[in-house]
Amino acid sequence: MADIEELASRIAEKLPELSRHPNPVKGYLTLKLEDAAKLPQAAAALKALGFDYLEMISATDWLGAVKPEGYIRNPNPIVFLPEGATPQSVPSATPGFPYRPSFELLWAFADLAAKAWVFLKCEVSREAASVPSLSGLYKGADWQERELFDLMGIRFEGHPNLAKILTPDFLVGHPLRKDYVHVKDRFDE
Amino acid sequence: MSSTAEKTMKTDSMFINLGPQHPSTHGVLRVGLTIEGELITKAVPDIGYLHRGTSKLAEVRGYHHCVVLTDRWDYVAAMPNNLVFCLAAEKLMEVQAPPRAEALRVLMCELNRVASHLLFFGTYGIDIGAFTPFLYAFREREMILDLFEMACGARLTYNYIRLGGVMADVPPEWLAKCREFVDYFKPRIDEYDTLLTYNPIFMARTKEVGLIPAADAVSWSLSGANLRGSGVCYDVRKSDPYCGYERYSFDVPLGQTGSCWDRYFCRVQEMRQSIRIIEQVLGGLPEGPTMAAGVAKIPKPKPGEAYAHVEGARGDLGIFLVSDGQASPYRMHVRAPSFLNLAILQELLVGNKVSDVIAILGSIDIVLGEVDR
Amino acid sequence: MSEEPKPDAKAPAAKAAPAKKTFPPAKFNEKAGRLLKTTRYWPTELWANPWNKPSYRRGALLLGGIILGLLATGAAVGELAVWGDRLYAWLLAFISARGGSPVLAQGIWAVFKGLLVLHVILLNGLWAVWWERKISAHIQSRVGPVYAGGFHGWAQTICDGIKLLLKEDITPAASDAWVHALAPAIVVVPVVAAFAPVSFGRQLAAANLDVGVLYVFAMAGISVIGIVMAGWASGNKYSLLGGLRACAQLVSYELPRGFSIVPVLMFAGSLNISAIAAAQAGYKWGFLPRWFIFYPVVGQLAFLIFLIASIAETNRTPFDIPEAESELVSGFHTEYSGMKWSIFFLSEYGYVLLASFLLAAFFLGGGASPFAFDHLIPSWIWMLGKAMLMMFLFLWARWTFPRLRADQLMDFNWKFLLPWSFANIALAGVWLLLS
Amino acid sequence: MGIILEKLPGVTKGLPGGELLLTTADAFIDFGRKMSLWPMTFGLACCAIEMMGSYASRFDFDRMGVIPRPSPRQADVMIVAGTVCKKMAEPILEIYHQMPEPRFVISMGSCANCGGPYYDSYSVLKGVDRIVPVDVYVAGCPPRPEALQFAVLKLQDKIAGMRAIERGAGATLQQERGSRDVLSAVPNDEPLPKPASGPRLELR
Repeated sequence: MADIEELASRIAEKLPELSRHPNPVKGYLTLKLEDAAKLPQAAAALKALGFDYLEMISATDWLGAVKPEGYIRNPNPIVFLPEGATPQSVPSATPGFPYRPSFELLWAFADLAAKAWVFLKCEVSREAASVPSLSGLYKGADWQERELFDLMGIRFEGHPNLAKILTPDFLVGHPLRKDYVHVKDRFDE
Repeated sequence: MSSTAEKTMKTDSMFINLGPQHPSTHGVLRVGLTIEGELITKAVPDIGYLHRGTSKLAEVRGYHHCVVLTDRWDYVAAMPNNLVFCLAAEKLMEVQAPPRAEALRVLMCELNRVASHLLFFGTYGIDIGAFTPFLYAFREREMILDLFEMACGARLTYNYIRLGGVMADVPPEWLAKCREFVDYFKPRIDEYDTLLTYNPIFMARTKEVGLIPAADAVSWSLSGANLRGSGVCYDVRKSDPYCGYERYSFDVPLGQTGSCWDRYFCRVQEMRQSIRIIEQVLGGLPEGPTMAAGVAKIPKPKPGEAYAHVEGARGDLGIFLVSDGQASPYRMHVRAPSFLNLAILQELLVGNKVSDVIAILGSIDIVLGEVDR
Repeated sequence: MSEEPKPDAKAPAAKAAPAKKTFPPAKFNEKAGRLLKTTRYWPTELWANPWNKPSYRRGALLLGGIILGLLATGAAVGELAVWGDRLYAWLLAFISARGGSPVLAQGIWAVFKGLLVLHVILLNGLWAVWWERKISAHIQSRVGPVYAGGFHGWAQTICDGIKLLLKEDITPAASDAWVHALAPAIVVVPVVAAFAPVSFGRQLAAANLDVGVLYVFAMAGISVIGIVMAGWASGNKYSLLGGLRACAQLVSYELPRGFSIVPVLMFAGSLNISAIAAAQAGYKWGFLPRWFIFYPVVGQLAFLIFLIASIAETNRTPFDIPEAESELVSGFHTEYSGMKWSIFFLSEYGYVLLASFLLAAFFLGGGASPFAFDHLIPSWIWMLGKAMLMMFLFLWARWTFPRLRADQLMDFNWKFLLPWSFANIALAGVWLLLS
Repeated sequence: MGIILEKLPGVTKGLPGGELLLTTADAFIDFGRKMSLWPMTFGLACCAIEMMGSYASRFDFDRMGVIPRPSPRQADVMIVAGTVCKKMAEPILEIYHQMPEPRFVISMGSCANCGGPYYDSYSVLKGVDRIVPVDVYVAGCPPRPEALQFAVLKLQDKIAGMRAIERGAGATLQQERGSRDVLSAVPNDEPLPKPASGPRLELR
């Protein structure tokens, strides 16, 4: 693996608008993209630098603790617990943690020859979240963006076929959103 | 042809629905094929028939419980799944597994890689029409499963690699047993070569079929033997070593043209390399504890984000884990190699024949549990 | 996880901390010595040489006993043709004693022979399926059917038959019902009819046709119509593809199959199957049988081409693209259930048997014994043995080779088999000129 | 059910000794059925690997006459091996309807029994018995091949007690209900609903 600082300086030469993210992915170079609209340019520049492998696209919903209504709960899970065990329940919010109504998108690019990875983070608003699609630049983005659209409801502008991919047609909502509430369908009781 | 005949006769493309229940879609994949005669003009994979929502479930499970969920993504090779989650969680928790645990992790992952490639070898034989290699591969695979069973009690969903180490040390006679397996298995790979690899019919079916150029393979974010079959050298064990893989000497087999046969051959060669690694680990297994001290029963790592990836049996398996200080991961994203490898299918199938669909699909070696998660 | 700090956090500590449950350390059964029973699961030393297994030796003894018993029975019974002649003579005498005409006797005799041939095919279905399952199992280091019937699962196919007979018969809504029902019949009737001139031993054939070879090929060619009908009428795209593939394949492979036996016909000078078998009687240099397969180059080439084309004609791996299991689900019989489906299966094994008997008659001397000194074992035993050997070749190939693709199959036929079968005819001519 | 089983009992019962004949025939039929249970080549998830394992060399399902058939038309048993997701529920139901009577269902593994580790997941069907009648449940995650084989033995026991002729064509509840109208979760005549969120994937 290439050295992070050296890599950071190399990228900063070409892409001065990207700053080091204050909250990096541990052990990897993490850059911050302020404006989502500039993503295609940044990605193209990274690709020109040799980062031609799109490792991953991910997103985090920073709304807060997950809603228990998003799960189909067992009617009485306590009965299965051994004596003295703490009943497991849906996590609550951590006090003092900066929750905010936004999605943080994460792109991981890799330079296979130089064995270098760079992560790109960008925060978009939760309302009508939309970022430009990378599927023209990296074909591997095609399904990953569809997955994020299906599970989190983030629209990727310019994607050729932004359709549901994993969840069934009758599923209402985007399950990985923190405020997802499950709507009963015909297979639930 | 007369003009009336031209008016009355027309050719029409046919739509074939392959799956979700089909003998050789390796699970519940569905592909919509539009064909002209036997030639494919459009292919649309439809996935999600095994979408179990593990990313969502992980948000209410504790870190230890999440390891159970990871077993069931790539159920053919569950050890790397366990490993990658544990590595990511250990990064968050700032825990380092002791050397013996690391060596055992490597050992188990390599054994599991062999088991997984054996399954691929067998099912690929069935896809091409040869039934017998499947049975031979399973004979040897059962021996590996026996070893796993000795070590952790399960045959398929191990939950052996835990946060901070491994579940338990291997039983005293396990190492001898493993050596016996290695000695038995090495000549078997040559047997497979004579049985299937160099069979003229098999080569005719798989060479020059499903070619993926190196540039395409990189652009589609392929990984594992699919990428290496195209001649791109990318193996996480070499590029981003974990668990002390840099200490072991092994080669990364590469293909030439990116055909189905190259991908197949890479996997068969990888079995040899895995056996090499296993021998090295068995030769120098360090003594000591198998579990790091200070792993909480209910871990609550500090807020942060971690990404870990390992070379799973199907490629670059990564996990992006976010913690907000609670006892459950705030967000778990899986970079599933099968999911990304499968995406190329829509482009790769076009222009091939119906028979080749199975050859290409088989050579990509997907596990639907990992595709849909 | 919500862990609210409990109001009385100190209360549990006060409560005489409950004895911490500790599991006893894992103990291995020292008597057995291991968690895993090595001798049972990994008998690697026995795999290296299975003859060390007592069960192997027992099995070999048993097999030898069965074969010897069969041979002894054959030696005691003698030539079946003689018995047939006696039976017919008795029938003739019986009927003429009661004032019936000899035509009646001939009619009854023909029906009797027809029934016999029919039962050959039916019994062959029972036998061949069991045998295939056993052989495939042993090739794949399994054991195959064991429990049905007790002794090596001998009743397995009978059970399958009972079950299939009583299965629901489904006619899919999208199907062409009449064609769907008619297709199995069209596939199976020709195979029964094709057995008429086939020689089962010296002078042992249901009909002694002078154009036997032509007749057999003509009959065997009909079944492709049934397969295409089945593929079309099922209303299933996989079936349709399978039917079309079958049509292309069967029609193409008819050619090399037909041309490959032209040398045999040239050597024998007859189209009568019994006559062809009889033409191979005698021994060269006193020990080498004058079978056509031993004719240098010509015989072996013809044998190989005929064998390969026959495997293709019977839709078996490596040429099973019409029913390619991993591609077309079950090909043309995807939508057939119960007895209709088993009729397809029956006819497939009937064709295998037909090809085996033809191979034995054309190339392996029919009922002739391979040993010059053997005068004891009757011809029908030899014929059956050779046919079963040929059938074993079919099964062996099926469980060993991968499947060809449709276009490679055609290439192989038109660019390899057919030219070589022509060349073989020329070679046979040269051979005839020289000798 | 074939025509034989529908017409035969009525005809035979009128004959002298017909009852005895029927009982014998029952034993015969049950023997045939139980010794030749052909499952469909159909795996859903992890359990499918163990199911493959039970066909393979060490466990060898063929010993008890179990060979896989790729087409549901020729299968007797549906082994639901793995997690049944809601998206897969309709195909499973369709496959079940395509199988000829008498047909049996083995629910293999915790997921197919009750949802298993995904008991609270939004996309997993909590037990395949919500859509098809199940004959034998196998516990385990995944069950070992021996467990699956034991399930087949249990199913054989069940079939051996069926007495199809004596008790009429439908011996089990499932068969008395008739083959084609088992509870259907999917109304067939309804048009496909519009996807709740996001466009549907067009396959053509």
